Amino acid sequence: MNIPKITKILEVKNEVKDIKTITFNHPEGVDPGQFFMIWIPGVDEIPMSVSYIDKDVKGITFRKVGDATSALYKLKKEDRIGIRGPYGNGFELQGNHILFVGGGTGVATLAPAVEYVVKNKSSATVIIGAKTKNELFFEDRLEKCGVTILISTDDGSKGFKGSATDLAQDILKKENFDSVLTCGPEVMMKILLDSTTIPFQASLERYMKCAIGLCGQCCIGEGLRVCIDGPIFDGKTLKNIQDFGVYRRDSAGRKVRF
Amino acid sequence: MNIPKITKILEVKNEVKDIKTITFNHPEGVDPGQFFMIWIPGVDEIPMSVSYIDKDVKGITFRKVGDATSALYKLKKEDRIGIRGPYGNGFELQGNHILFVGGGTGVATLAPAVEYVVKNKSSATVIIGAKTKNELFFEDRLEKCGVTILISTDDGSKGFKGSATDLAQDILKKENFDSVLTCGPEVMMKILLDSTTIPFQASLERYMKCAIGLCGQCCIGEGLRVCIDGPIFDGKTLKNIQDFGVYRRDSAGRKVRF
Amino acid sequence: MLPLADISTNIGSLPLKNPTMLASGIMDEDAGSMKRIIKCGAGAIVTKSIGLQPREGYPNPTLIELEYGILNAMGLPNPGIDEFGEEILQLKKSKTPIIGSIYGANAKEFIELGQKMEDYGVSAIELNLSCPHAKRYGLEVGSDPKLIQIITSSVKVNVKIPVFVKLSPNATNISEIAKAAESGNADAIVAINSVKAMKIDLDLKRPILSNKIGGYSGRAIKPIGVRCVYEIAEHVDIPIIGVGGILSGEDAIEYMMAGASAIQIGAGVYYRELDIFKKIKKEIEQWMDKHSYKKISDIVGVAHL
Amino acid sequence: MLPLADISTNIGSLPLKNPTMLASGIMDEDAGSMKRIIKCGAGAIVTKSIGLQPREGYPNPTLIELEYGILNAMGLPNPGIDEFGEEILQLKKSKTPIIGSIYGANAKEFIELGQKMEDYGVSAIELNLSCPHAKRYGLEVGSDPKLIQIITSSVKVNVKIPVFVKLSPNATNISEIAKAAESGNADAIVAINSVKAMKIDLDLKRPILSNKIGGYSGRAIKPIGVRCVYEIAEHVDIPIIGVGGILSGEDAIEYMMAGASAIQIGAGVYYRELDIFKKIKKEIEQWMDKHSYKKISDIVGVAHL
Ligand SMILES: Cc1cc2nc3c(=O)[nH]c(=O)nc-3n(C[C@H](O)[C@H](O)[C@H](O)COP(=O)(O)OP(=O)(O)OC[C@H]3O[C@@H](n4cnc5c(N)ncnc54)[C@H](O)[C@@H]3O)c2cc1C
Ligand SMILES: Cc1cc2nc3c(=O)[nH]c(=O)nc-3n(C[C@H](O)[C@H](O)[C@H](O)COP(=O)(O)OP(=O)(O)OC[C@H]3O[C@@H](n4cnc5c(N)ncnc54)[C@H](O)[C@@H]3O)c2cc1C
Ligand SMILES: Cc1cc2nc3c(=O)[nH]c(=O)nc-3n(C[C@H](O)[C@H](O)[C@H](O)COP(=O)(O)O)c2cc1C
Ligand SMILES: Cc1cc2nc3c(=O)[nH]c(=O)nc-3n(C[C@H](O)[C@H](O)[C@H](O)COP(=O)(O)O)c2cc1C
Ligand code: FES
Ligand code: FES
Repeated sequence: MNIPKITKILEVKNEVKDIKTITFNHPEGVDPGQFFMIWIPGVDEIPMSVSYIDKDVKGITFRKVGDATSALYKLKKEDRIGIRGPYGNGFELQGNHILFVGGGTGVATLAPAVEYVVKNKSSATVIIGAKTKNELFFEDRLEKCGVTILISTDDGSKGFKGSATDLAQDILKKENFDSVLTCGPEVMMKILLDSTTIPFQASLERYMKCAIGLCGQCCIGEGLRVCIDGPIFDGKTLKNIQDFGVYRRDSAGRKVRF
Repeated sequence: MNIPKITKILEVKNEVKDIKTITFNHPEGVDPGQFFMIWIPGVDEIPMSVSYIDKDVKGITFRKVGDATSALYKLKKEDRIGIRGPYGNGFELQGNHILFVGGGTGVATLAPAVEYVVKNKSSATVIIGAKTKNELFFEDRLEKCGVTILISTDDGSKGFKGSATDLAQDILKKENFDSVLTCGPEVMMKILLDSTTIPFQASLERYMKCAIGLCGQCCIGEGLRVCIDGPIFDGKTLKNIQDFGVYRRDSAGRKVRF
Repeated sequence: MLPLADISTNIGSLPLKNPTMLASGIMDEDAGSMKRIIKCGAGAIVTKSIGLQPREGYPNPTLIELEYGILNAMGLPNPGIDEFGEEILQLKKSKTPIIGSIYGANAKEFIELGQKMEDYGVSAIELNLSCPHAKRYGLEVGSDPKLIQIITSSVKVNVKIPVFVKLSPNATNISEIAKAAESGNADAIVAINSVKAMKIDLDLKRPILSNKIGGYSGRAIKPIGVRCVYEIAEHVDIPIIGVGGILSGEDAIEYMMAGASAIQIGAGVYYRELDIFKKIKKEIEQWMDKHSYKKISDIVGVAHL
Repeated sequence: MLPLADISTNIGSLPLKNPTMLASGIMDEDAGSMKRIIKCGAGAIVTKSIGLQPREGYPNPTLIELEYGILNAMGLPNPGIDEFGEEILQLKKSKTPIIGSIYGANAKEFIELGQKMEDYGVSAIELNLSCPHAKRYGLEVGSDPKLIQIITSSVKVNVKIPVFVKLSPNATNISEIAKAAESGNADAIVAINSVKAMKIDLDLKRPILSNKIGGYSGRAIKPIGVRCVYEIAEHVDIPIIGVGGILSGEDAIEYMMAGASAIQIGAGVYYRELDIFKKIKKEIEQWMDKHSYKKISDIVGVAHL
């Protein structure tokens, strides 16, 4: 039933400044790319991608950006939150050699997919993009998987200087990948989509309320519900969606340009 | 679900004046002694014991006594009625030699039990009591079973002259039975109970509304619900029930003396 | 392991050994039935609603099961207050409180009924101002705050025992009506009676109940009842008794958190048998032990933030 | 085998190819979503309820699933009538009627909203006088018959397209309110909006919805909706559109027998996917063929004896 289940926070981990990971008991199966609705009682209920997938334990990794994430940021081990889900479709993980492009907290969404790909004997290259060195996280975790990691920072404080898309375009020219999977700022993902012809999947963020396909809050294009039909969409679908990379809708349903 | 299921009357059979049998499709199992709630649309819904038990077909046999039974009496093949049930506990059919004592339409309730007993290789004696010869029914049907049939009529127009209880008391003195099963006027059943010590079961009639144990309309003694805990009660239970043979309750819950 | 929790409760001045009560209209028209329910563990019994005159109720069908509840229009069958005395008198020795439910068309009728119930020895009176399907009675009386206040205060000044007022969810503003009852000096509010509803048979193209419209009870109405109790609790200070779709200990706890000091069980008797009272008591105890609650009053109303 | 039954219907002067409509509030806040529902077979679309100003709605949680239905308190989020024009204009070529749902605090607001909707090109207007949880709007306006009449007639004289009035079951006497709408010249009544209800989380001891109280929809409320439509049909002569817990063709038929000329589907979209419209259409056709009904009007209201 789609009603929050109250659970205690198992662990809180600081990743970098303003970014934390929270884990909780959740024995049901979850696919990489799916998300939960996290209820912070008295504050809000917000969507969060699964960032850790263990047998009985799942985790989310988030950046403090406003009311709800700040409240979540303050919570400690043993504090109670409500969880419903997992929701959404998750990534389709096929192909022998996959390029992941993560911008900002998008890396959190990609990480379980990277781990899955490696476990299934495919190889992966992961581009992690951030504004600056201090905002990079999950580098160690992904290194442990044995994938190739490429870093880009806007200010060049680490790795490639420039955007993750620039770096991706470079590498796509040099190497043959079976597909590109991306999560990050929508404008970045849109540029990436426009610059490649190989199979493409992007994870989208839209304002969510019901997360079960009823309220229509998260719809894009011709009634595609990001909460159910997404949050992962393939390149073909995205090319037909005018909204992609152009505008999202706020809580009132008004268009907001990126 | 306890909601009337609409069904078409398969056959209507005249038994004797004012008494008819109606059959209908009803593939679910029913035990002898159980009853249905029969909805005559626009008129009433009334309890009726099962009088015929076949694989897919069940039947009821009733006397025209008032509004609802008169309306039912007028219905023809293909007319629609609502059925819910079966309800109640049914008879416990154990022992090798059983005495059945039926008064009036009570014979209808007993008939399937007699047939069951014979089919299970026990033997039975059936006393059919009626006011007069013309009111006797089911004689042929039970004769075909191969049981001993004894008739009593109040006016002596056929068989023993007197009440079925008098006849039963006679035969109980002469023969050893494992148990007595009875259905008929409550005063008659009460006399029978008081005059025997062998295992005893009687089928009771009380005003019924819900038939699922909620409304309390049919209660006797200390909250025994005739619709669920009955309609069949054993001698031991009945001896502790002050109501038995003394009063019933009308639709308003008022006591009505027999 | 013995339960640690104390599940006794009070409805104002009326103490109950446990918070489970039998709701009006379920196996409570005769002394024998009520005795059986007492043995099944109920903390109190509310009688069938009784009027001045005997009433046969509506023709059958009067009750059917729906997917998620029970639909009934019994039509307030009852033997009338005079004949009902005999039943109550048989329960005189009961240690379990008997609460006499009454219905009437006006204050005068309610006063006479209340006084007779008091004479018979009941522990409290419940005014049924909320039957969803009886013409002239119940809801037709109970949706007017002014009338509610007058009836309540009239009964109050004429009897010494506590007076509870049972309300209907079929009202635009149930808390306004509860406030009217409180200002009429009611000792407690009982909420909710069943919800007006209908089932049509498609084959016969007609409503199944002979009265067409009935009252909906059972599981489906719990969220409506919890909301009513919550709303009422925000507006009155007298105790509330929660009713509607309570089938488990957790259902009971939910009503208590919304503001109920005790709860009543109707349709639950069908879904979980007569010993639902024992079952729910045990479930409440277990829940309280698990969550370290010591007494019922620690739960009542905690969901009001 | 091709269906024999003709399932086209009329809501007064508005013809529908089939009686299934999308209820207000479900995937109808933007043109793209409405286009998708049209492709799924809906006979008409009712938009999200739109007000004069943009509204963000309440914080989450705004919607949860209960055992037998959905509980929501979205808080009427909407982009405001001016920005919403762009969505409606994109649907101009649609052959499926679009019905603009509007909410306001008084007649003046409703008039302005109605006129703008008409300018955008909608086929009819639905006055949401029944939102169970929005302060100052909805139910608080819609439980006063006088106000309903004034608002309805004010909108009527200012627009040419049909005006429907959507009513709440959270009213003591829904047929009185329907009569008020009729006397205000409403072209049809829509019943019902969701039922006021609440769910409390026992672990956290608090109502789950941020607004505490929400509107209950889905299976559990069908018997309440059918009753409302039946009662209204006994008191008004204008067409009725049935809503509440419709998940199957038989549910739709039950509402029609109670008096509905068309039906709306809300929570059903969750339970039976977006193509519930196609599914229910087919189920209605099959039922009609099996029971030898030729057209919808042969079913409407037959359960009134
Ligand atoms: C499918 C999905 C997965 C996500 N996964 C992650 C993740 O793994 N890590 C992470 O840090 N963030 C993730 N987000 C974004 C996260 O939900 C927002 O950062 C969060 O809701 C902000 O809430 P706030 O109250 O702190 O901020 P606010 O100040 O309220 O808003 C900040 C931004 O968050 C958006 N937002 C607020 N509420 C919601 C909502 N209910 N649904 C969607 N967006 C909202 C606002 O539109 C605004 O753009 C995800 C979003 C979606 C849709
Ligand atoms: C378990 C049970 C099994 C029965 N089996 C049979 C049977 O096999 N054959 C048969 O002919 N009769 C049987 N009856 C009796 C039958 O139900 C009544 O004769 C019938 O209800 C009379 O209805 P009426 O409207 O025709 O008569 P009315 O004029 O209404 O009443 C005549 C008598 O029937 C009683 N009665 C009316 N309605 C009900 C009701 N809802 N429940 C119980 N009694 C009612 C009245 O109290 C009165 O004593 C049975 C009754 C019960 C309780
Ligand atoms: C068969 C039946 C009869 C009822 N009779 C009465 C009654 O006489 N007086 C009354 O106040 N409530 C009556 N009710 C309403 C219940 O007391 C209770 O308020 C309602 O059923 C909701 O509770 P539940 O969901 O636990 O059944 C009756 C309910 C049922 C099911
Ligand atoms: C998520 C959601 C949002 C709703 N928003 C509105 C609304 O804006 N305006 C309105 O008139 N009704 C609204 N409703 C009520 C529905 O239109 C409908 O009347 C109610 O849900 C009952 O129908 P159902 O059981 O088919 O869902 C909403 C219902 C839901 C579930
Ligand atoms: S969030 Fe409600 S439809 Fe996606
Ligand atoms: S008929 Fe209702 S309890 Fe037996």
